Amino acid sequence: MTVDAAPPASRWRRALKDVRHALFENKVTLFAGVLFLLFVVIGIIGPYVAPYDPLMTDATASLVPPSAAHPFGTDALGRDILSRVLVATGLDLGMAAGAVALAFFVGTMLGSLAGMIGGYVDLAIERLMDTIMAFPLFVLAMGIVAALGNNVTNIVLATAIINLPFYARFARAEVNVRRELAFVEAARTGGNGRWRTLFVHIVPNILPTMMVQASLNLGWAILNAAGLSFIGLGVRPPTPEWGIMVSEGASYIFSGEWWTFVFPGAALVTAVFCFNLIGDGLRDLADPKGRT
Amino acid sequence: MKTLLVIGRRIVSALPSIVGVVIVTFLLARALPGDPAAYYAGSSATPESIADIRSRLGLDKPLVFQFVDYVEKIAEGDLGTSLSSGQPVLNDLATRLPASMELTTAALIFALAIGLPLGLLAAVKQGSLADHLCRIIVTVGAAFPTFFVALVLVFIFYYKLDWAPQPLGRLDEIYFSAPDPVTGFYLVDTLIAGDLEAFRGALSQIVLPAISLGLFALAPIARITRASMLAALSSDFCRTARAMGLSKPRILIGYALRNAMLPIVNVLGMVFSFLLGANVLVEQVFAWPGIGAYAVNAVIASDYAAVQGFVLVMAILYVLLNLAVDLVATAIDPRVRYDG
Amino acid sequence: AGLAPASAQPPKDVLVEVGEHGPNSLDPMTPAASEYSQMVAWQIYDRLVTHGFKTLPDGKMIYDYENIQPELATSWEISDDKKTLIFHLREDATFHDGTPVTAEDVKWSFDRAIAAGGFPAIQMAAGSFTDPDQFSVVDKYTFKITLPEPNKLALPDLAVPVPNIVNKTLALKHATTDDPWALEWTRDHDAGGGPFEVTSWKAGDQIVFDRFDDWKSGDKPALKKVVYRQIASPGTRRALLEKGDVDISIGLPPKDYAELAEGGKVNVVGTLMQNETFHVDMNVTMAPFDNKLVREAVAYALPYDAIMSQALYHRAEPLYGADPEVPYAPKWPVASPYNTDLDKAKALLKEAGLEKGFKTDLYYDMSQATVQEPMALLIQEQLKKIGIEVTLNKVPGSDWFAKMGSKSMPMDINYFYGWLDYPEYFFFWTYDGKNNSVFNTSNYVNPELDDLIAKARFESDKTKYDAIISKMNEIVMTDVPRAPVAHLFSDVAMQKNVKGYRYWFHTHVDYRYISKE
Amino acid sequence: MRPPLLSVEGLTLDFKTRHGRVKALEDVSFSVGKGEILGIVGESGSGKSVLSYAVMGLLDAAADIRSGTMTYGGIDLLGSGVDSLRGREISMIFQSPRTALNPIKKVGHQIEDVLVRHGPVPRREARARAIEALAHVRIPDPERRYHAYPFELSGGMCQRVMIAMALACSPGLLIADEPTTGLDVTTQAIVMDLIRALVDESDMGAIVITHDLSLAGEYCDRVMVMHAGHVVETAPTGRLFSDLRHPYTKRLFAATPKSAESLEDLAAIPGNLPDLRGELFPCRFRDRCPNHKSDCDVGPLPLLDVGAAHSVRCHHPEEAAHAA
Amino acid sequence: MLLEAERISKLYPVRHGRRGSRLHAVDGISLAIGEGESVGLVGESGCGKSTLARLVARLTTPTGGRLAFAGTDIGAIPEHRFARSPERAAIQIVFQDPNESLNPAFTVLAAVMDPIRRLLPATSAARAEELAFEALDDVGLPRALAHRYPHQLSGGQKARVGIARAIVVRPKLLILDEPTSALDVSVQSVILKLLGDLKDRLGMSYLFVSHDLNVVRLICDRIVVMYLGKVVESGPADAVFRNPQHPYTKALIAAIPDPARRGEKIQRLEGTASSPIDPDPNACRFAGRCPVEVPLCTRKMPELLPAGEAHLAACHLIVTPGIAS
Ligand SMILES: Nc1ncnc2c1ncn2[C@@H]1O[C@H](COP(=O)(O)OP(=O)(O)OP(=O)(O)O)[C@@H](O)[C@H]1O
Ligand SMILES: Nc1ncnc2c1ncn2[C@@H]1O[C@H](COP(=O)(O)OP(=O)(O)OP(=O)(O)O)[C@@H](O)[C@H]1O
Ligand SMILES: [Mg+2]
Ligand SMILES: [Mg+2]
Repeated sequence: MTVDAAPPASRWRRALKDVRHALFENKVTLFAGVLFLLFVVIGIIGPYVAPYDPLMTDATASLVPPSAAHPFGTDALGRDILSRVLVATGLDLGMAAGAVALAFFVGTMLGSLAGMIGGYVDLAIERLMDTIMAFPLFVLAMGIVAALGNNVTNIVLATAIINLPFYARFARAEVNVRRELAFVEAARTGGNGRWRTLFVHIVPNILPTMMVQASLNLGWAILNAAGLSFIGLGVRPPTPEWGIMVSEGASYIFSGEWWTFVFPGAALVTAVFCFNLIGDGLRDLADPKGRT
Repeated sequence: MKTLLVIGRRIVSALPSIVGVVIVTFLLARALPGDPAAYYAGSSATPESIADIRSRLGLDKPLVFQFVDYVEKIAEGDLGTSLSSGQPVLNDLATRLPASMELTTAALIFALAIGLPLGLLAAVKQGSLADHLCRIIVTVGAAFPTFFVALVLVFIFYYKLDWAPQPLGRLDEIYFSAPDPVTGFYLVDTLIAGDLEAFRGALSQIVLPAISLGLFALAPIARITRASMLAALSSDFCRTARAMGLSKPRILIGYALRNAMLPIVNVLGMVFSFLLGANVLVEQVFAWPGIGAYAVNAVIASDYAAVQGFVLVMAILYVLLNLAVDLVATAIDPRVRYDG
Repeated sequence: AGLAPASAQPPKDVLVEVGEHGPNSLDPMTPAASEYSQMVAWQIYDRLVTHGFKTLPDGKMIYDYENIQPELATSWEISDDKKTLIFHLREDATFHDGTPVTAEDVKWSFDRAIAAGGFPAIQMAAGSFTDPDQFSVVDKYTFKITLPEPNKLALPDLAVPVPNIVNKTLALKHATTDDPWALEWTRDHDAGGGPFEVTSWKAGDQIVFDRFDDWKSGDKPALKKVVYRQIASPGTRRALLEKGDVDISIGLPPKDYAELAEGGKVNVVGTLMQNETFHVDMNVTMAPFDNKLVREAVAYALPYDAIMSQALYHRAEPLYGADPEVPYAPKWPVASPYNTDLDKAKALLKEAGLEKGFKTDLYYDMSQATVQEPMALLIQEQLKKIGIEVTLNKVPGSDWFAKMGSKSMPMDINYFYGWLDYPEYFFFWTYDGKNNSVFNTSNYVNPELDDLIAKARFESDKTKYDAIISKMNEIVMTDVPRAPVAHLFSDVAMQKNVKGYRYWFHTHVDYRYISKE
Repeated sequence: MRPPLLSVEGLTLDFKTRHGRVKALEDVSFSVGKGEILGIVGESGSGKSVLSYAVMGLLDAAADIRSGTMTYGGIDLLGSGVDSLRGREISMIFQSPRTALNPIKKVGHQIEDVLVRHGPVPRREARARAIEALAHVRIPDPERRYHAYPFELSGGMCQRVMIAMALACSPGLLIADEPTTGLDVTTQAIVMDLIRALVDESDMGAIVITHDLSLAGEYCDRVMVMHAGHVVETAPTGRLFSDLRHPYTKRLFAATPKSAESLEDLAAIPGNLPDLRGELFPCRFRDRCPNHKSDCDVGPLPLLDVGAAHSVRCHHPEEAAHAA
Repeated sequence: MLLEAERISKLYPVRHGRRGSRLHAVDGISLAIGEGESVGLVGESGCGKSTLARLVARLTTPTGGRLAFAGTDIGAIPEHRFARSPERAAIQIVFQDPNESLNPAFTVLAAVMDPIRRLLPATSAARAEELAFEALDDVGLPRALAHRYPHQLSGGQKARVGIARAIVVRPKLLILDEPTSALDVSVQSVILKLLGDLKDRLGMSYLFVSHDLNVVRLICDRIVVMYLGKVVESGPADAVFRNPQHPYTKALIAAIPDPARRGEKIQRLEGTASSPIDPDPNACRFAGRCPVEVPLCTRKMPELLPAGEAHLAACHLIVTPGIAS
């Protein structure tokens, strides 16, 4: 029996190596990664670098086309679109991340419980997820926001709820598969109780695949929030938010003030695009041969 | 016989979620802001008249009793009357559902017509131009909000280029008369009626909304086609088929695709129900008289009978859709047939 | 090689109108019937009388509220005590199904309007029609109304789309014991005898009117068919008009009207609405708006000019900045003496002991968001400058009435217009403290004003009347339960070849007079 | 000796991967004659499957054939010729027969597909021929089994269906890549009996790939031992077992439980297969070989002919066994 | 006796098919394993070997029968409590597929230490690590590999980790469910030798499951042959191998490939095992495939009867001990 000369890599080092590999092997993912960082940075420093107060109206400068003073132009109330796009970044990413994180956490919990315990718990959780799925999801989100009131918390909540079944089902299926695996049985003979087996031995193994799902869902969450804004159930004005800006801008589509919806729309699309690319990249990482 | 059993079992297993939907919708509808009694009482209402209407509508009863009333009504096929259209919700839905179904189907056909071959090509020629194109379409297509696409399409193809007709719903009824409803699908009914002009009219109306909606469905379809084709192509049985010298098209279609169909059909089912939800935004832009636009208005107007009715119908549709998916899956895969 | 059908424009005798909202009933008597049911009723039902027209100096044609003209009634007599009205009906008139129109139908229709309750009954009450016994059939073609007291609103109130003449015979065929007035049936079916009949209606989508060729109560309309379509997106409605695909587009955002008017490709007819104000209400029963100083401060702080330009795009006339020295004219609306003056506002707040400012909520109707949201934002920003922190609340349309009725909004943006063009009519609905009307969103109660309103209603002496009205104006302007902002235009955009548009108090397009060149 | 059916000469094959070239096969030569079963044995990763795929022309795009020739009955298999031979003249069966059959197609139809593709068999007759093919591989009640799906059949049955498919067009050469891995010993015996019998009946040639020396020993006429992409020893079966010459073959034999009387007799092969990427010594068994001498590392390895069609690729083969 | 199973069974309810149907995975098997004894369990795929192994390992609860370990009725301990019971440490199991039996998220050391921390909670962290390293030494795995993840190990190394994890708590009974069948011959021989060595050194008892009689023969003192949930033959390894009594055992041995038998025509076992779902309780499970079947076989289930010294077989045709028909 020979021992490989390679030094044993620590888990983190390995993960880092994988990420580095994924980023540099695939230029597209690298690009997406850079973009993602950019978005995060803007999300954090946006309010500080915005050239204008995003809420400040200016009666003398409404609907000014892009110019040196207003690179993205101004909206109907004379507010600087660039500043609004910049400041909106944090909120949009935050809402999406919040919704996905919530769905991820609760969904994974419910799903793994269902998968592990089985029986009536499984049945109940499955039925709950079925019920959510049986709703037209966007309409369910609409209903929740309309019923609870349109504020950030409720939009996050609604988006999380409609995301929930995906995580729960995914986790359940993954746990179901793994529950039968030898290493889980080995953990049991090693004296691990049911919960420890679940949370120490099974869940960490399904997390990577779930993360892929999550990064793909981030984009969907943003789109969802934008859709809500489009039908008037977004966050309250005057809070800058991409979806609202696009839908407000959309009313100028026929009068030619294209900048009102093109720039926020571009930010929105780019962000979603970036998340999708990253999701794809992560998927490659998790499963190098089965890229889809 | 087996099929009947599958249908039966599926319907029975769907009942709990339908019940769940009914309960959740009922509660959600009550939670919507707005007071139907005040709405009915109108602009000249007095507290007394509102209270009177409230008791007439049964809204003063405890929630549980209201729920029982509601369920009884549903059992009689009465979904209540919409506040905003003034019509029985069932009528509204019945007239509007075909429009949504037609649009969704058209969108799905569009998405399939592009997504399926693209996914196939990407899987067969992994790493080729088609593969990259597929990846780009999958990520870009999924990045655009549908309403944004819809608006841009209208702007370009109607407003700027004048290639598309006015976004005025299903058929320009100023020039064409709506066909006699047989299937409720204008594209089909006009053909049945032999009215080619009207068919052309209906077709030209549906193109843009179907594309906006279909773009949304393109990504998941292309994605799953590619993935399941890759899996099928690298499977043992495809290797066998190659070893037996079967022709390329036969392996691709008869072996790989047929096996890949199962996940594709499953995704199609999901995409379809997703599209029915996404309709909501597209119908809004194209004045499509479907149930999506109806639902938006209902939610915003707190038109709770309409909301409840809509969701219930959608839930039933969802169940039927899953049933259809199951049946197709059964037709495709004998294993499903035996395992149930 | 486009996808568009060959012929783009509607034919000459077909009119296509697009708007956001549409009817939820063909009969305004239906409970919860929307405003558009009145639009439909206007076209498909006759009333006993109607109005003549006058041309404004700028050439716009509007209805003349002083000029009552025959419609179904060819003539009428008013007793000297002004308490009895006798109408002689047209003998050749028939309903759409061919049934002749008789006094029986009229009586049944009026009884029905009162029995329907709700809005129709209240509207009838404005003309002092409150009891079926007031209506009697003299003979087949003669109909008599008796009034408990003389009411100058009585005759005009017969010209509004409420006392519509309904086909009794037809409707009764569909009446049930639960529904003796066949309200269920007329909701979905045409039971009228007006110039147009409804040939197809898809609720929420479109309604099609065909000309009723046997219509006798007026000149035969030029249009053979009218299609009214509901299009949710205002952008689409504008585009449709600009492309020439529709003839009339209504309910566009002011910005679009301003631009279309500017562009000159289509005609934009903006008529000042009658008896209307667009305003910000302050709830006088809720702190701190119970303090007149605070209300004044807000009235001095509102960014009027910005609202005019950035929310209304000047599709309105300002209702602010009047000379405080000049007494109020005996008319409505009149401009308020307030003007944007932040220093004054701050001083007033200080005087009220609120120089640190306060927090409050501003409500507006979601269905009016196009105009009201930018306006709300401007107000929010402006009030911040004097320390008032405003939270914006967009209320879904259906909840708006309930919200108004609950009188729980500290501040709201609202507008009101009266069908009958009398200032006291407006005041009755929106300032009267006794009748608890939902439109009195400020929850304003002033017994002195209430008395004046009641007095004006029955005052026939012009001078006295004018004095009362001026006084009323003065009271509401000094008390400022609401700060008037603008007097809105009723805007309609149409193709250049569309002729004959006339403004009506109900603001809907009257297809009788429309023609296309 | 009859002219060989398949002859492979000096086949050298690499896989191009992200991490360098994998030298999967080097200078592989062998032949198979009619009516003969050639067994190929070796540890996992020794290149057995790659070799069979190379013959079938089923290698994936990463494969790079550096040199060598392959002919089947005079036809060059490296050209496009193999495409028309595959399934008709050369057929292949695989391990795990259940997954190797199309799970959603009736087995009868799968056989028909092959028949219709290659034979001049019209669709009408295909059915009868398919049933015939099933009967040929001793499937009881073939009419009924014709309609069965793979999941309705046992592993052994599936393998017989695979064989039926492979033999449907009466090919000249059958390649079986670990045909019995995953099957029970009892089933394995039946399947192997069947292959043996079919070869004997029809004069077809066959290659049976396995990592079980005993199995090769019982059923094959000749055995070729592979190690890390090299053919290390080839001999007629009888001779091989009585006279193991390559140190690897010897160790492989010693590691097989069958040959051990007790645990003490069982001997392990030290070390692992070398990493086929990067530089390799001429002898790839070098690091595991107890007889390794310095001259093993220089020059190409000779293919020693040790008589009676027995060849060994080694500088220092084990001593010939006495008293054979 | 260390372990005693009496008429132990595991019946699985069948989801599809007739209501109340049961799949008889293990059907009333009695089995005893003495201290230091190693028992081999053979039989064809699906006959219930793994199920029996999992029953004995208390990974699944028997549906019938009694299961005693060193005198304790462990069959009666509820599943969730068994994880904490002292018997848990005494019974350990090694699985077939080395890839599946290691948690991909655990390093070698973590995997081996986990049972110590769980089962011997009194152990200090330092001591636990020491024990783990000792176990690695036991299985001949270089300590340098302790911080590797499973995917960085070869199949043989993974198999060793699996064994180390099982023996680290010094079990009295080690269950091995086909521990080598996924391995190459060369690695298999290494592992087999290691297992033989460990057994002697640590004095463990083995229940060694395999479908390869050849392998079992080398390791085990006694062999138990299963067929469709039933034991059909058991006895000393040598006796069973050299002198099989039951026709199934005979067929099994005859099926082992042997170069020496080249060209011989051998009677093979045709057909596949009948369904384990609701088998006829009054028929021999082997009936239908048995080359020497008599009418009695389908009417009466044969009992396990002595067929030699400590040698039992369940076949009607074995009349006198030691004499096969
Ligand atoms: N597509 C490929 N790309 C790169 N390397 C490959 C590829 N296919 C096979 N190999 C390498 O070629 C060598 C031989 O593999 P092969 O599959 O022929 O082994 P084998 O003898 O069949 O083993 P087993 O008994 O496990 O089937 C291995 O080292 C393998 O890693
Ligand atoms: N959890 C389960 N539920 C239902 N049936 C099961 C379950 N586990 C095993 N079985 C069934 O019990 C029977 C015995 O299975 P088991 O895994 O014990 O066989 P085995 O002898 O180990 O086979 P192999 O050699 O293939 O590992 C099989 O028919 C199997 O399908
Ligand atoms: Mg192989
Ligand atoms: Mg097993």
